[in-house]
Amino acid sequence: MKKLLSLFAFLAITVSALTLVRAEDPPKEAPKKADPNIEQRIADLEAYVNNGSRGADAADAKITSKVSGSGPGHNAFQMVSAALVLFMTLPGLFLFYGGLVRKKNILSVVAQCFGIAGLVTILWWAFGYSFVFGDGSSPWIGSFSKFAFLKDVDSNPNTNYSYWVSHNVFSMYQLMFAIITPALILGAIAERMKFSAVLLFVGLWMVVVYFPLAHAVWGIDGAMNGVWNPKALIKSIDFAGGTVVHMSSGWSALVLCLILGPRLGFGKQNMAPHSMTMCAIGTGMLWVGWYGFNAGSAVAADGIAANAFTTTTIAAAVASFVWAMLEYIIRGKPSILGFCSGAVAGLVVITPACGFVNTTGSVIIGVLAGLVPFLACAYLKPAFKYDDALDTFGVHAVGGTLGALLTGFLATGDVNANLSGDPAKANGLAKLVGNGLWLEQLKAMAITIVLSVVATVIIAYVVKAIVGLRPTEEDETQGLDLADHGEEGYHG
Amino acid sequence: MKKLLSLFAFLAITVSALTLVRAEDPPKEAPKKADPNIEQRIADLEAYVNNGSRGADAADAKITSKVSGSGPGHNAFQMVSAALVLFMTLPGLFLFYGGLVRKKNILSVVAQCFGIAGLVTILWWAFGYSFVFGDGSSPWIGSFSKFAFLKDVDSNPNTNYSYWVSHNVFSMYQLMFAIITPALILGAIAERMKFSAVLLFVGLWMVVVYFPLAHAVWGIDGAMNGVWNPKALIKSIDFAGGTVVHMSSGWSALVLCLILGPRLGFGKQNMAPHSMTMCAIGTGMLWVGWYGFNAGSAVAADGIAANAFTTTTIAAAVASFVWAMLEYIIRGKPSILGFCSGAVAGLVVITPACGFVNTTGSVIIGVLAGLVPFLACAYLKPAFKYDDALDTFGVHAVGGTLGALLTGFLATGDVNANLSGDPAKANGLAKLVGNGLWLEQLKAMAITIVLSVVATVIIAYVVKAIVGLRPTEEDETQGLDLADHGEEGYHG
Amino acid sequence: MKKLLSLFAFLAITVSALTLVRAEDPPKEAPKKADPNIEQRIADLEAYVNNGSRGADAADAKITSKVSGSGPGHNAFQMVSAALVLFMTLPGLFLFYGGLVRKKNILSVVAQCFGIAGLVTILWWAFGYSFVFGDGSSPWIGSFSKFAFLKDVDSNPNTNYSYWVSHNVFSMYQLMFAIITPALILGAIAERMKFSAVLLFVGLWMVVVYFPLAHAVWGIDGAMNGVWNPKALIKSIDFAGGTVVHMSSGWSALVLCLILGPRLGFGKQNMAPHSMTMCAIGTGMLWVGWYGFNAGSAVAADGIAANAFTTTTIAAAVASFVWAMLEYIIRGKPSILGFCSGAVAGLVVITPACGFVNTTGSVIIGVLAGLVPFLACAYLKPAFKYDDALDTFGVHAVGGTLGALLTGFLATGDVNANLSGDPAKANGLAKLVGNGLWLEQLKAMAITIVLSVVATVIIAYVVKAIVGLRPTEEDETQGLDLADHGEEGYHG
Amino acid sequence: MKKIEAIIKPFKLEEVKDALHDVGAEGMTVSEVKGFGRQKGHTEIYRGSEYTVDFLPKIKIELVLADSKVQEAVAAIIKAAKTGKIGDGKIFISGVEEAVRIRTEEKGENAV
Amino acid sequence: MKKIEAIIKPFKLEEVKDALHDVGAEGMTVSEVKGFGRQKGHTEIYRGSEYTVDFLPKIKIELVLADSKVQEAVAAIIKAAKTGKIGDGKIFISGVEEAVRIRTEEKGENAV
Amino acid sequence: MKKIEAIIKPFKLEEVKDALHDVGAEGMTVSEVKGFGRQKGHTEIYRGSEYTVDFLPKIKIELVLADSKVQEAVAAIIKAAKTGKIGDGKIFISGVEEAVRIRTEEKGENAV
Ligand SMILES: Nc1ncnc2c1ncn2[C@@H]1O[C@H](COP(=O)(O)OP(=O)(O)O)[C@@H](O)[C@H]1O
Ligand SMILES: Nc1ncnc2c1ncn2[C@@H]1O[C@H](COP(=O)(O)OP(=O)(O)O)[C@@H](O)[C@H]1O
Ligand SMILES: Nc1ncnc2c1ncn2[C@@H]1O[C@H](COP(=O)(O)OP(=O)(O)O)[C@@H](O)[C@H]1O
Repeated sequence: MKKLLSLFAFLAITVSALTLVRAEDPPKEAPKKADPNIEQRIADLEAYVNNGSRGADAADAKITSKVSGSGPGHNAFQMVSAALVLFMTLPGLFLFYGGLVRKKNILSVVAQCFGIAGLVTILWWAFGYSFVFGDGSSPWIGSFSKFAFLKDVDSNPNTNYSYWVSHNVFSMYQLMFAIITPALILGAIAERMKFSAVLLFVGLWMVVVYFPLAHAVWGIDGAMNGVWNPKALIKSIDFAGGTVVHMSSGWSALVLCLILGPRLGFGKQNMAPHSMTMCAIGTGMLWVGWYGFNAGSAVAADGIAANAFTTTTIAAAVASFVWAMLEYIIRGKPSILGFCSGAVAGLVVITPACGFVNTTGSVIIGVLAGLVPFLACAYLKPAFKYDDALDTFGVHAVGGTLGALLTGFLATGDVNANLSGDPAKANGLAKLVGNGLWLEQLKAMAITIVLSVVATVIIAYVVKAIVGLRPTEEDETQGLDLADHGEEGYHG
Repeated sequence: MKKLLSLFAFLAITVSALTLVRAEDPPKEAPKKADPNIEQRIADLEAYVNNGSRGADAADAKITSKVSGSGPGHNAFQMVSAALVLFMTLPGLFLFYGGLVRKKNILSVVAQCFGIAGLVTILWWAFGYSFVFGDGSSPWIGSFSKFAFLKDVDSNPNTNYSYWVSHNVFSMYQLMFAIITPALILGAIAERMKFSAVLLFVGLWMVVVYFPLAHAVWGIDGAMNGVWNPKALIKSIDFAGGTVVHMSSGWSALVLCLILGPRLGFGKQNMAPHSMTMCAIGTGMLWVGWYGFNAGSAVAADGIAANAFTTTTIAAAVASFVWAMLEYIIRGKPSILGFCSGAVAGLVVITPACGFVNTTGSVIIGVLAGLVPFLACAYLKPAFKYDDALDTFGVHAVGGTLGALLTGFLATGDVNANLSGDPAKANGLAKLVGNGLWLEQLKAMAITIVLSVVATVIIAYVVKAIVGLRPTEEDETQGLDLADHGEEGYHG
Repeated sequence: MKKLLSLFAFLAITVSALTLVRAEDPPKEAPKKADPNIEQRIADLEAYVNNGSRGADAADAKITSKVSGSGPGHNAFQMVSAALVLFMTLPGLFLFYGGLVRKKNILSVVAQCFGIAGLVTILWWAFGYSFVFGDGSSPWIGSFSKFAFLKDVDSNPNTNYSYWVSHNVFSMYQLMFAIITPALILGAIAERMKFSAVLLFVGLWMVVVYFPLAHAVWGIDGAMNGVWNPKALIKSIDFAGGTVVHMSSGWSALVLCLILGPRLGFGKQNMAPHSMTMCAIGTGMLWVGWYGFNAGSAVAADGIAANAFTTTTIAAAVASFVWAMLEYIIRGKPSILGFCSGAVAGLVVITPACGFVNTTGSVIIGVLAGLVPFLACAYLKPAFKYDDALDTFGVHAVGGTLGALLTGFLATGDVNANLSGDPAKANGLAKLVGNGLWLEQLKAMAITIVLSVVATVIIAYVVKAIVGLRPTEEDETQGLDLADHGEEGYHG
Repeated sequence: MKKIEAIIKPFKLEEVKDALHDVGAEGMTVSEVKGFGRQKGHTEIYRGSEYTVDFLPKIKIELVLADSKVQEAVAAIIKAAKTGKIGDGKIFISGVEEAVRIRTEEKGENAV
Repeated sequence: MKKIEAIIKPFKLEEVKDALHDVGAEGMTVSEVKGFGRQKGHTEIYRGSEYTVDFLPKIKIELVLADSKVQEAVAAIIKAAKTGKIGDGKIFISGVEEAVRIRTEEKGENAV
Repeated sequence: MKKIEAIIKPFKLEEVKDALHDVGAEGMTVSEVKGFGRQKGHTEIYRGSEYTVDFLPKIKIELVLADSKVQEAVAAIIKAAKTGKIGDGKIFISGVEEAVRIRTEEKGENAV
């Protein structure tokens, strides 16, 4: 009960804090604008095809547009992409992770994924979206109130983020990222963290780590948004979430699993995956869903999305093959888990890079993504004996870190004109591409790691103090499915 | 054999009735129309982006259009949406339901879903589509012959339903709804209805309940199509199927399960789900597929679709969380089935509302969707002791009814201009929005319930007379997989 | 180890052969072209909606286009389609096949699918894509070097294949076909071919069978590309791969399974599917993914895609129903495997036809697809006693062959204007449609069968000589999961 | 002490358990088994392949109890498990020399 | 009456069943078990974690039959189950005091 | 020869196996069973339906061994399997008349 109370208290506080947010000033009476002429109307239509801006989108526009709403091809793509990213978590991730735990804990993974989906949606609606994408506040944190309760987030595009995708669709698309990121952490702490602790931890972690970090990297006025913020403090780039998603979750996962300690019987009992088949199904779904994640991050069905789609495919397939072939050489048998881990690692490493590197870059990334995380999982973990149960650190932290760095080396303006767009010129990114960008990447990586590690330590101890982190020995032995949820994964 | 014969007889009669349908009058020689000028051509292109009508779409148009076919963004979205709705049934629904039955009946659920898919497709092709969307016949029933055998249903849009989506794609999209609706009934009668009886029941039910109801609600000249029919008799609204899909199936399910009687051993034997994992996978797929169901119901990748996408996400996530948290409070443990049921309930309740309510409305719907169906399943069912095996009534009937009503209270023209479009003005809906619409909704709900209940009673007894409803005790005990299909779900 | 070495040798040779490919001549300095005028700009935009060609696309164009890149609706559809086709293999096909094998071999099916995905991607990147779609070489084989390493395959459309879809997206879309085709073969040889042998066989088979065949049928200057090659030697048509995908894999599968010999204990031991449920899940995913396969083969979200979507739906549903009803009549019980097999057979048979036949044609195809492969699986196989373990021959070879032939009879210009387009007029196809086209189809079918059969014999014996085909008796008895991959599908 | 092994139809488990409980059996161990006997199996057809399944799912109950309670227990099982249809199952009784409760190390009849 | 318990390799089940049937055994009960013996298991590696699996899948056949039939049945099992490779399994014979057919309440040798 | 049947808690299997191995037991057969005893089960609720699960997962170890080794083996099992909490399980000992190693047809104590 205590745990539940604290959870609700947490929700209540955050939500009610917002009710204090006063109504914004009434929108200024806009001066009457002229209708577009034929030339402008055609240009607007061309802008739709090219994913460019309408005449009316300019800050000082004196004309309106006859196509001022969202555009079908882009909006369709973004909705499908959002659905695909949700598919990555429900059921993709819970199958990928769930297959790897023991039978008695399968449902706990499922519940944690569903619980996170619900909790994060509520936070996102209340203030999370605003905190990340509400501009005008600070380079390190978004506006708490601008889009609170998704106020003003309607079907018209927010041209800060897309000319042709509905603002509400964009916000839902980004919600799916906010859901999957903390869910990735579950892999490290699987089979031994109480449900109440997971929810409370995730709630706090979102506020302290994810929202600020996502703002800094992707907010239009974010400190580390090299591509779009002309005043970026750090000119780093991250197409679909190498730092925001994979590094943040992966490094936090390591810290949390160290604080939790290993599972009972770790290293002694057989903890083999209860269903490698299920894990493989999840992998297939993650791969398919990842197209929404990576190509969708172009926030348009344009040539950049096309490039991201391509590099994602190649990196995933190459890394999957490389990982398994390494096992083939070293151990004599390529494993299914090797193919699956390689595919996911490839997807992780290409994530920050997919919209910035060309095909050749993606092959290089694929090879390294099959190699480096493999070494981390196969040698680093046994050497240090931490119980990163399902290798969130080995795959996501190591992979995300590798990807963020490689993006610095392999990004090329050839595939993404935004790398030499006006903001990139203004902040200096344009000159750094192919020429020292990796140093900026290092800065962003360092900030991500420090924030994740420090915040996780603090949050973990706070949660421990309030509801406790681990189940009783008896509960853990019996399995979290029965202990936390009163159900079993399979009957009869 | 008898059962088979009657099934074929049923099919044969319906199909051959149609061969009597005479060829339509030859199309009248159309008067030569003028080419569009520059201004008109641009307007047509803008219409594509805005999902508006071309100049040539007007009934009395004197010009042609250079973009007279379907439009890529909308068509792409509609095809993907149709695929997503199919995904809801195969495999989404059969996993959601199949996971909840006992091992010995898993395949019977699968077979019923596949069987329905095949049967309904044949009916739809032969006359079902025409019966629903063939206009010009009556407010309560469509034209039996207009589009029989999908005659004239080609790749050009039928502008009654969409300016830019191919008519054949629209018909396939709607087919997927016609497939999933009767499949929902399976949840109530699971584990104890003969396969032959299921097929025969569904065949008759489609003709008597679904086709007329869908025409009345969604047909362009349907009696309850408040949004599009200027002469609507009842000015109710139902965006994606609160009445047509969920209430009709849910109330019919209750009646059918009462007529069938409870499963052997109900209340005595342990009938726990054989795989909660599978149920959760199905839930994830239903959620993802539901975007096709709800956003796709805009029949365009436009701002209304974007709004539906958004409200659907929020309602599902909130309801999932609320349902499980209620269990947490009341029983001390949030269950996976709670998360899953909540998500599905949220999706059900938002279905009629998704394109008509704003974000705030969707949060309210999410909270109530987590609460009301929870009470129905947890308290109403045990109190009355009916054996609604997998809670089709508790979730779909209760949820659909709740949703239809809430739509009446929460619909707002702000997110959907069609609520104050010409037809809505003509029939008076425009004035009712926010102002007594719920009374119209009540009328539509009453008609839906009466039709579903009465027709189901009659059809059930007809089927009972012809092929019988229940398997022998021995077959039921052994399980329907072996008895009806000669296969087992799992070996070794 | 030997096996591994030969695999790497194979990869190394093919890849390094390419490093010899010299750089292409520098692109000729293009003469400066004029900007389009208003009329032309509008025409270009209309071309986007209509999936037509821009003024600038003409070989001798003197103007540029303001929308010279990819177009959002088409590109979005193609990306989603590519993802759907991947979904067919991972996890669709491995579930469909994996459910049908015994528990001890489930992971081997998964590993083979993943292994093929990785291997084929590498070949495709290195030279495979070029070999298929690089034009200017020969009607029977593409250019080895034109697009080697995906050089010049960027986000702009290659107008040989699509006006509005990015070239790189097209190449990834086609990659997904190249992955699933050899994976289909796995069904015939399941449970008894070594992993190393599978990889080596597939590598060679792609080079010798798939790449040439795909070029001949789909390459812009391919010998059997009746629709697009004005100089086609054989005026046959194959919308989405009746010959290239299903016949090639199906006939090769038969040969390979004959060379391999039956599984140990075949005909004596019970080899019932270890999870019909899993097989049914895979079927649902295949069906959903097949929309990407078939409708996506229009390489645009246009009316032809819409038609393909429609015919695909109907054929699949009808065939599924027919197959199961045949079982109902003959054996008294409609089986789940019957519904699944019928659905897949319907999808296979409609594949070459989907973009060329109308709704009525698809019903005919559905009926025959439920009948003919059923007979092949139920009577032909037992009669001849070959061990086509999961019926790749019975479904894909028989179905593909049937489909290719029926396409010859049922294709109609009404649904696909390209059948009477300029190339079709030039090579004579236009006259053949509805009028002897089936003879051309027969020629293409004969070539496909001869190539598949002869090449498979040779490759199989080469592989046998190098790494051997079958596992030891002990390994086969223990199951390939442990023997080849050191893992088990399920624990605890 | 004796050991009773009863092979019964799966859906009879709950009733048998209750019946045994009623006659004072405080512990038992059950397992899922497959039975071959007079009750005939069934045939499954997967496309062209036909398999005869001779083994039917049964439940085996094992319980060890004092000699004095055996008759009562057997009667209880028969009463609860009997449907009168073929395949109802068998009961086998054999001797047990010693029993130990692991938790307390109690021995003999105290342990069962 | 005696009870024969035979632990055999899984893929030998069909053959053993047929062999037993041929020598007149009309009923038997089988279960899936895991065996530990001289036949060594295998190692599975899941990324960095290595697990030794000592237990191998085996089938246990239990049948109760009249004393007179025991020798023949044992011989039949051996004949059918033997591959000569390690891990072929064991046969154990023990006494059974009583047997009851639940359906008819027949007792003793008539019941088996 | 005797047969030891031990019902233990599932997570104790590895330890018991090792303990038995240490006292020289070279073979054993284990199966997954469900136990009913003093240890109470749990309740599962699925929406409106409540099910009481009385049977808890247990592991049954069967091993046949020479009379002389029985005491030692029983002690080893108790040592390894005991947690002191209810539900630790039972050990039953009964007589075995004959044992055969299928592979070699060895009989008696040589066969176990
Ligand atoms: N001699 C036997 N030894 C062991 N188990 C037996 C024996 N005979 C029958 N059984 C078990 O009892 C079950 C029921 O036996 P069966 O012959 O089918 O029916 P009935 O006992 O009613 O004649 C069988 O499925 C099998 O598990
Ligand atoms: N003493 C024993 N008690 C019970 N089961 C045994 C015993 N010894 C062996 N088994 C069973 O017999 C199987 C085969 O024994 P194993 O020693 O591997 O081969 P073999 O009998 O050919 O020497 C084991 O897997 C185990 O299930
Ligand atoms: N009389 C019995 N016959 C067979 N198995 C028994 C018997 N009594 C107990 N068992 C088995 O031993 C297990 C543990 O018994 P239980 O009474 O729960 O705990 P404890 O032995 O610690 O008192 C039970 O789950 C059951 O499997």
